[in-house]
Amino acid sequence: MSDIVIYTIITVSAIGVVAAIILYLAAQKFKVYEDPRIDKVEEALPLANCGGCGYPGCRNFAEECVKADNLDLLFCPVGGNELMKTVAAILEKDAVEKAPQVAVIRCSGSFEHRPKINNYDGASNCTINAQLYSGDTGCEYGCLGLGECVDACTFDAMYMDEQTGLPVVIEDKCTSCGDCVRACPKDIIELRNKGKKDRRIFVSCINADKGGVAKKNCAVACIGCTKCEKECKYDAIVIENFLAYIDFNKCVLCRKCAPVCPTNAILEINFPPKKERVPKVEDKGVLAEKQADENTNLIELAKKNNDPEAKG
Amino acid sequence: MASKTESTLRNMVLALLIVALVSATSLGYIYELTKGPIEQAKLAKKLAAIQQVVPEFTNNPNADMYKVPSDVEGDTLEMYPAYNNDKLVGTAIKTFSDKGFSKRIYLMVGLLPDGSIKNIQVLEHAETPGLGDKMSKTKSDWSEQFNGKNPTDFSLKVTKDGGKVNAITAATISSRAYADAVERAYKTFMEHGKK
Amino acid sequence: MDYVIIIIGAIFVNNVVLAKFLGICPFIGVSKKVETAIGMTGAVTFVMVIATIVTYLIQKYVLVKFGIEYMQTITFILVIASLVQLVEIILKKVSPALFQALGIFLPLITTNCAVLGVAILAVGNKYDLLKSTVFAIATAVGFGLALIIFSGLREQMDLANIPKGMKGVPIAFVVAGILALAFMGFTGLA
Amino acid sequence: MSNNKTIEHTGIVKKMDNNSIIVGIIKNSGCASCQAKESCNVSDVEEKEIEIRNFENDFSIGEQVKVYFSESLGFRALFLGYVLPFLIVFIVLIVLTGAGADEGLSGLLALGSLAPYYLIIFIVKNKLKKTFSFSIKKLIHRDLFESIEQYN
Amino acid sequence: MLKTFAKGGVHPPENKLSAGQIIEQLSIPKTVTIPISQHIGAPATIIVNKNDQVKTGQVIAKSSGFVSANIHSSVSGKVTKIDAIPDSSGYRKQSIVIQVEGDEWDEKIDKSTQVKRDFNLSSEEIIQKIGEAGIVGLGGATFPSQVKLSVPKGMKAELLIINGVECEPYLTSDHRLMLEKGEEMLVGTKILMKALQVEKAIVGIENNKKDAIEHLTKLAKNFDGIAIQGLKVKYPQGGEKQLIKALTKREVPSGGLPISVGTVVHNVGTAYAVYEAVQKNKPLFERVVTVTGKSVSKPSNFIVRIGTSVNELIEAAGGLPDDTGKIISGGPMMGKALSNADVPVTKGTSGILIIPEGESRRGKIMDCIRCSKCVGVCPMGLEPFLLMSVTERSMYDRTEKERVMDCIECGSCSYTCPSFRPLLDYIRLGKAEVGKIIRSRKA
Amino acid sequence: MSKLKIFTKGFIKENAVFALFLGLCPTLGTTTSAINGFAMGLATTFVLVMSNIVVSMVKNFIPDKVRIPAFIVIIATFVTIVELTMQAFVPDLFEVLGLFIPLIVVNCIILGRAEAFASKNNVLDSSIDGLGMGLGFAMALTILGAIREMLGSGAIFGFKFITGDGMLAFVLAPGAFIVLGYLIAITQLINKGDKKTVLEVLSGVWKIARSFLKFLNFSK
Amino acid sequence: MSKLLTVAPSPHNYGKETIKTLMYGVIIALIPTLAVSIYFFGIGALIVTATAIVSAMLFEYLITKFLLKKEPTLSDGSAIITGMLLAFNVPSNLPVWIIIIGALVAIGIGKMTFGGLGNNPFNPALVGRVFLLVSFPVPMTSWPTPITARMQYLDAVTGATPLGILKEGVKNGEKVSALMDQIPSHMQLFIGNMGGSLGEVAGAALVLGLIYMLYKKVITWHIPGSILGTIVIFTGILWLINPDKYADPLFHLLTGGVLLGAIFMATDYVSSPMSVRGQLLFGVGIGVLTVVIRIAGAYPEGVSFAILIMNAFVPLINMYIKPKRFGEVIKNG
Ligand SMILES: Cc1cc2nc3c(=O)[nH]c(=O)nc-3n(C[C@H](O)[C@H](O)[C@H](O)COP(=O)(O)O)c2cc1C
Ligand SMILES: Cc1cc2nc3c(=O)[nH]c(=O)nc-3n(C[C@H](O)[C@H](O)[C@H](O)COP(=O)(O)O)c2cc1C
Ligand SMILES: Cc1cc2nc3c(=O)[nH]c(=O)nc-3n(C[C@H](O)[C@H](O)[C@H](O)COP(=O)(O)O)c2cc1C
Ligand SMILES: Cc1cc2nc3c(=O)[nH]c(=O)nc-3n(C[C@H](O)[C@H](O)[C@H](O)CO)c2cc1C
Ligand code: SF4
Ligand code: SF4
Ligand code: SF4
Ligand code: SF4
Ligand code: FES
Repeated sequence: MSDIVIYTIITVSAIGVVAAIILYLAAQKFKVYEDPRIDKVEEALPLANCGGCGYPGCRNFAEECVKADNLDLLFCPVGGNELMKTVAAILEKDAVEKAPQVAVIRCSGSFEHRPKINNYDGASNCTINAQLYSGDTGCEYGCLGLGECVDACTFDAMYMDEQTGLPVVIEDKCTSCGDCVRACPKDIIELRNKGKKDRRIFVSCINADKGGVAKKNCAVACIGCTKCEKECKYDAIVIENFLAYIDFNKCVLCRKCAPVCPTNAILEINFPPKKERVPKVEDKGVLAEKQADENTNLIELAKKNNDPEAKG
Repeated sequence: MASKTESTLRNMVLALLIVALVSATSLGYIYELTKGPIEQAKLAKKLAAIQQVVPEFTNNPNADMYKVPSDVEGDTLEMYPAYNNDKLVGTAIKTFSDKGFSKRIYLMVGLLPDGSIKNIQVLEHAETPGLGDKMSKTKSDWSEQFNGKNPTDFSLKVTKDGGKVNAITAATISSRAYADAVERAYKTFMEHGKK
Repeated sequence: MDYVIIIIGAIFVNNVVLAKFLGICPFIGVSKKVETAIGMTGAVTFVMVIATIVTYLIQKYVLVKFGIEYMQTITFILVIASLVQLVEIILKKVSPALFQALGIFLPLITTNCAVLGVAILAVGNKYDLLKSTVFAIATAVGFGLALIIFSGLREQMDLANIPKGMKGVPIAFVVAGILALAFMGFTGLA
Repeated sequence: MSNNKTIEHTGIVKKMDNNSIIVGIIKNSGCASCQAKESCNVSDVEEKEIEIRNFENDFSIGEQVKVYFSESLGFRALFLGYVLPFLIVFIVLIVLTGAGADEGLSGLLALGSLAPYYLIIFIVKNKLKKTFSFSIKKLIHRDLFESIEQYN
Repeated sequence: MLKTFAKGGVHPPENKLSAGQIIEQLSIPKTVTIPISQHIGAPATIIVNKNDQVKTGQVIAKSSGFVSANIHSSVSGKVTKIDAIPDSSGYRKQSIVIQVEGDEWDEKIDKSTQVKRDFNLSSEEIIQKIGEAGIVGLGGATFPSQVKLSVPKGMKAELLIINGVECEPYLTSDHRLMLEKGEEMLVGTKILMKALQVEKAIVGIENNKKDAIEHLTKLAKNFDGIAIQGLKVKYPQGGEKQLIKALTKREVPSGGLPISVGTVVHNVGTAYAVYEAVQKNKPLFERVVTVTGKSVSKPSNFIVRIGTSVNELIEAAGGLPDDTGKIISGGPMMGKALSNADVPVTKGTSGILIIPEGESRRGKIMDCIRCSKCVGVCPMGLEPFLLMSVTERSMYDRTEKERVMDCIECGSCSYTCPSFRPLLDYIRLGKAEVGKIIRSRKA
Repeated sequence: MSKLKIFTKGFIKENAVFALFLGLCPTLGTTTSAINGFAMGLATTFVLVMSNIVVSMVKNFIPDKVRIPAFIVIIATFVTIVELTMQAFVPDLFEVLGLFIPLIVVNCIILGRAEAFASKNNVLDSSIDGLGMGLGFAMALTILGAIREMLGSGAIFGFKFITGDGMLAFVLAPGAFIVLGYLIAITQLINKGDKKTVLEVLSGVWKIARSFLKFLNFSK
Repeated sequence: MSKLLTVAPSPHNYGKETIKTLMYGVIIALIPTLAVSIYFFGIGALIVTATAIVSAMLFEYLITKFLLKKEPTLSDGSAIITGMLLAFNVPSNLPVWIIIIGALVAIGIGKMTFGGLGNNPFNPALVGRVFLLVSFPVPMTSWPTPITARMQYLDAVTGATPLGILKEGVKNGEKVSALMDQIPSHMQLFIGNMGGSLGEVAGAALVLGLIYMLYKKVITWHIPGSILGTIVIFTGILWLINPDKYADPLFHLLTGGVLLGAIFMATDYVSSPMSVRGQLLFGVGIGVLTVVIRIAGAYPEGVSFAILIMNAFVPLINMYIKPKRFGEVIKNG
């Protein structure tokens, strides 16, 4: 063996070992034990970092899942039950089943049904509008149509329908993260159970005015006539402040209430059409899907709406 | 991964020692192996440059190399005499200049015994691509203008400074440095270099 | 005068990041906030100086002495990697409070190209110990300068309407490019 | 020039006793969710624990909180942790080489000058502990969303 | 020598169309709608019932807390309705509707027009009287005046400033009041001085009201301690912080009140209302309102009973012009746009401005070009463009750090922006959100 | 994960340069021409594959806690081998790539990949992964180099297609950053799976070019 | 009521200045300079300016339309300014294709990549200019001689710029006073009778533009004032120290792009600081860097670089130099 080789071996070994000891010490000092399961859980997560679970990011949620004794309080709305089952399997914990939910827009006051009584000319932002006044229609409660919810949705699951001036939720894309619910200054959006076969019934109105006033301002407002309340055998409907609300936990989707509503304020989604009925307000969820399939332009439109540049 | 080695101190030091030993030993041998070729490659490069700038020779100019102190303190020029059957046919001179645009530039200047320029090669430079680097033969034929000139009547200064060297457009500095290096080679050769 | 040239050269003319392309990863990765960038500069300066001194000594008294310069890469990287860790361990031992404060202020830096690059360049430039150290400091300052300017630009751009596709890293590179273009104005200063 | 600048981190209360709270800091910067996190050796991917001694409100374990640290303190820490030792090394080096000492010796001594420095730091450990104190605030709704945004 | 505040400000076209119009008494309407929240603070508590008979000046809703104010009936007649009625914001607010029957005033009120200069009340008595009369700041903020007069412990008022600046374009109600009721106003000022126990008062008036300055300077010779000061015309000089700066060179500290620099600011209208309350026992149930606009056929200044519909004011000024685009309650810089004109005049209504269609729309909103004009005009030294963009991105921490709460909502920034950015719209949003955060932090 | 997937993910989805933003220094520093970039990419690939193989072979014998130093030694060894070999056989290229060869060690990728992949997988997967990542890296460098060479000196792989010089800025530092910026933008669009946007962008560029040419014709 | 009322948050009053009026203000202010440069450089000036403007506008239009898919923003006039200023910053014998590349870089990379008007951190025209300078050093540094080259374009007779003569001369150890003989008198410099980029020579016309813009309140005096002041002071000190080596301050003001840069390029809203104090600092920075590059750098002229470098500092300046806040002084007091 030549000198060079020997020197090489000696120096490298010496430096190597010294370095190794230092690095070892470092590793020992710094490495917080990271449960390998955190990585596994994280891998399973959608990694959207949307915050819908209540944690700042998916990784934090994963950590929490690993730490928690049970998963009762932990739920990733984006991944839904299936994901939680996977996570539970990884961690060998039980997952609580949560009914899948979807965002619904509780206002049907399209341009057609709810005439404008003035022009809004402020910043295109629902909260600013709501702070200033009740909106450009007579309904003090209804959608302002400036799309703050659409902007808030990180999943491109919403767009503004130019025809109606109302936001539309694209059911398939909605992850029920609730961002839109929090964004809307008028509390119009609600997360509701998706329902069996994605069918659901709800009152698409939150107008708490007396019937006459409500009706004057919007043709499809709930006027609190109590007809639906009486019709419902399951006590699923309550009326408060002249406004009906259907409790989705009690509703059995019997569809009795919808036809009796004199203003068509109750929406039925994804049901097969009833032949005898007069055509209703176009079912928005279905409309959304139809259009989403046939006409991608709308999606583009939604995107444009989403784009801060496009809005200026 | 059943048989994973445990992290005891003994294991660790041992493992590292082994890794270090194996790596060092193999490197050592590879070094020995490549040592020859590396040196050869360097030599080949030098010889190629020498060959380019002097007439055909029969000796080994590298072996006959001698150093001559230059006008810059502490720096010497390497002279590679080329003999064709014991007759000096030319000398390749490794010269330099600090007047370049960035860093020192090194040239191999081939002078015939009378001091006229046979050919020049750029050995090392860090001039700007597209500007100063036009002095190297691969980029442009600017340097051809020196070939066959004798500095006695070919003033090694750019035209701007009253000499005869046509500067590279927009790279007067590099041109100046090039000329400066050639002049250094010429002067040193004429004063002390002839052998 | 040598020192002035080294300093101006390393900070402006041959800025590590903008001209030499070293330490790009942290340049892109740790430049989202100005405060972090300032902190990073301090830490990098320290690490670079210590690393340069140590590698200089190793080069001169071990590698050259035994004629094994070819082992430069392997020894330098080991030395630098462990050095950074060592400092952290010591710091944590001697003052946990200080360590915590630094930890929350800065992401931990371990080796990056710039540190190794400076060590190798200092040796390659045949500087003596003091010059190597000055070179390391100037390089670190240059790194810091670029990083701080850049983080400012990025913070401002967070508030601009950057087109969708360009947001984030792509625009950061374009900005770095224009910054490099601007820094070419320093050409020839040293 | 706002002089009340702070550095903030979101964390989770991990341990508590009578006079201090330990908060685990959720990963620095965006690292936690970065796709290259494992390959990255620039920013740390480790959890940091921070001890907090001055607080007013009640906190519970597992609660998300915001930890505040004034920027000027951060810079002071930086100074003590990195800048000052660097200056010491550099000055020793200049003095020694200026005095004509051998390079190897001056290099080693310069590095060695860190030892007494750290010793001093060690001695004033408790004082430092008082200086570098963090404050803590409850995380309120909006902040939560903001910290989410930081990650996106 | 004309004084003004140091930084920022704009000078929009003044358009004081009704400056020469004598204040007219508007005839009493058939019904009035009186909201119970016409001031900053807690709404008053209604103390009448449906079908009750009320007299002009009778209390119909009582102050419900420290920061609140009494509400008086502005007419005599029968309460026909107590209900939530949409106000100018479109939201429903509790209001009392009174059907007018004659005009029978409360007995205590002295209806004579004789100027009564002497008063002999203690500071506390004055403040109590002002409180009972339901007087709120008539300069726009409608802050209950008795609160402002009760100087907090540990602080001391040194100077009373009477705000006769009226820096808003178009509006002339304060101007006319100073000309026509100058003496009463100065007596009111004396009363306020007594209430605050200060020796000095300055009336600040912008130089575009030279006649008022002259008139008051003459009158003030008879009033000890009251000085009249002319000011350079610059919006928003009427903002109290700017006015204090202009008159005293003192800056109210960020987050502080005028009292922290020893001053209290009151509007001339308030001073006049104080005179009437203290000397004539007349509560605040009517006020001067300017009705104006470029296309209005008869720009006027009216004395109007609170609760009168804006429609009636507009009719009295020649009717709603055909090209109306916007109806604004207040001035063009700070006023509120009405969504319809069937809303009542309240204590805070200083003017009704009708803007023609052509001038009522903002330009197309473009990206900020960072021209820094908004920074230059902001009287508070803020950076409106920055406040807007951080608010837009919901970075409320940053919004707070950039001191959004200092904004006085003067609108100079939006006015001046060449990109028509809705700066103040977002700044208001930011203030609201930051306000919430600050409150929740305190909680 | 299928072998093919392991191999291909390094090309776009997890491309070290375009998607992970790692190993940026050599990416920018050595891509003055396509061939340089390619060579650097190959050198890196070699180290990557070899070290992945060795690491996954010995991983069971290395205690966890000294994993990192052991890996560093292994990687540095291969880098030195590359260094020596290049010096011996392609000295010119070695000179051009210069400083960046030793820097392969730090190249975040290698350390990272060694950590992330090799220590967890078997030898075959590791080597496939290394090859994929390395070739992806080489591809990125070659593309970047080719574009810079094309714009900067009007040549591609050394074949000149215009007379005279190109735009020097692209050979120098600014061009490196700018070109890489745009390339990353495109990769990000592709990775988001937003094919339509990618097409839109490309067709947008094409339309711009076409309209511009039309305009030139028109003005003539 | 048949028509609907408009409701908006206050203010309801809007100033008359719009982006358009401001931009056209700048364009008007640039016209005298254009006239002078056409007088001195003739058709070359005309061709270069026209090409730059047309291609800048074209690229802006195409990129907004096809890539950003926004409403076209051509009418705001900012692209015209960018084109004009790009042209003003290059020699009048620059081939058309190089100008087109410059416009593409200025608009494409310098402006639209960042999202268009208002979002770019750097001055687009300068990005284009410096890019060209670095990319095509030869054509970018051959300067047509004024008047003589009037009727020539690509084949124009070229000469050196005063700064070039100075730099080259000083490097060779000549005295400034001797070099001044090769350089036109200060008066000639002020009128614009010298070699240089086509818009930078016309000192008098540039000052006219400045006065117009100040009068129209398009810009304030702070940036140009601080730049020019700094240059005068800095070069003045050097000149007093060694008049053989350094030229007088007036010379520095009148030559090169100082006036063009200080009046039209550093004042670009988008890439300059927001607060008055920040603007002053920005100007001082540009002044110092300009002189440093002129005296010690490789380039004879440094204004473009100085402005670009200071553009990069603008976010930091904005972050740390805030306008004086009302009520700040007596905080907590
Ligand atoms: C980035 C840059 C790189 C340059 N590179 C060189 C170079 O390599 N060689 C050179 O002679 N001049 C170079 N120059 C140009 C010189 O600074 C100087 O302008 C020129 O040499 C003198 O001009 P002239 O040759 O046209 O007389 C460079 C300039 C810049 C800005
Ligand atoms: C931007 C702005 C402009 C104002 N302009 C006036 C004005 O012109 N005249 C006035 O009396 N009050 C004006 N005010 C209200 C004053 O700030 C202050 O509230 C008032 O003078 C206090 O008196 P008061 O309580 O009697 O209303 C303005 C306020 C702001 C924020
Ligand atoms: C919560 C609150 C408390 C106030 N307390 C006092 C006070 O104690 N003394 C006082 O003079 N003014 C007080 N003010 C009144 C303000 O200083 C100011 O006069 C009022 O908001 C109207 O001013 P503006 O019209 O300029 O906005 C208070 C205001 C608020 C909102
Ligand atoms: C006073 C003023 C100066 C300007 N200067 C420049 C300039 O130097 N370069 C440029 O490209 N645009 C300039 N513009 C136009 C415009 O602001 C510029 O293109 C923006 O930077 C594009 O976002 C200027 C505009 C104004 C109002
Ligand atoms: S529609 Fe609403 S709930 Fe559904 S994904 Fe979008 S923001 Fe979340
Ligand atoms: S649902 Fe709410 S947030 Fe969405 S557009 Fe309507 S008002 Fe705005
Ligand atoms: S920020 Fe507020 S105070 Fe400043 S100008 Fe705008 S509205 Fe006025
Ligand atoms: S005035 Fe408008 S365009 Fe100018 S800086 Fe302010 S927000 Fe931006
Ligand atoms: S490659 Fe990551 S810092 Fe250089």
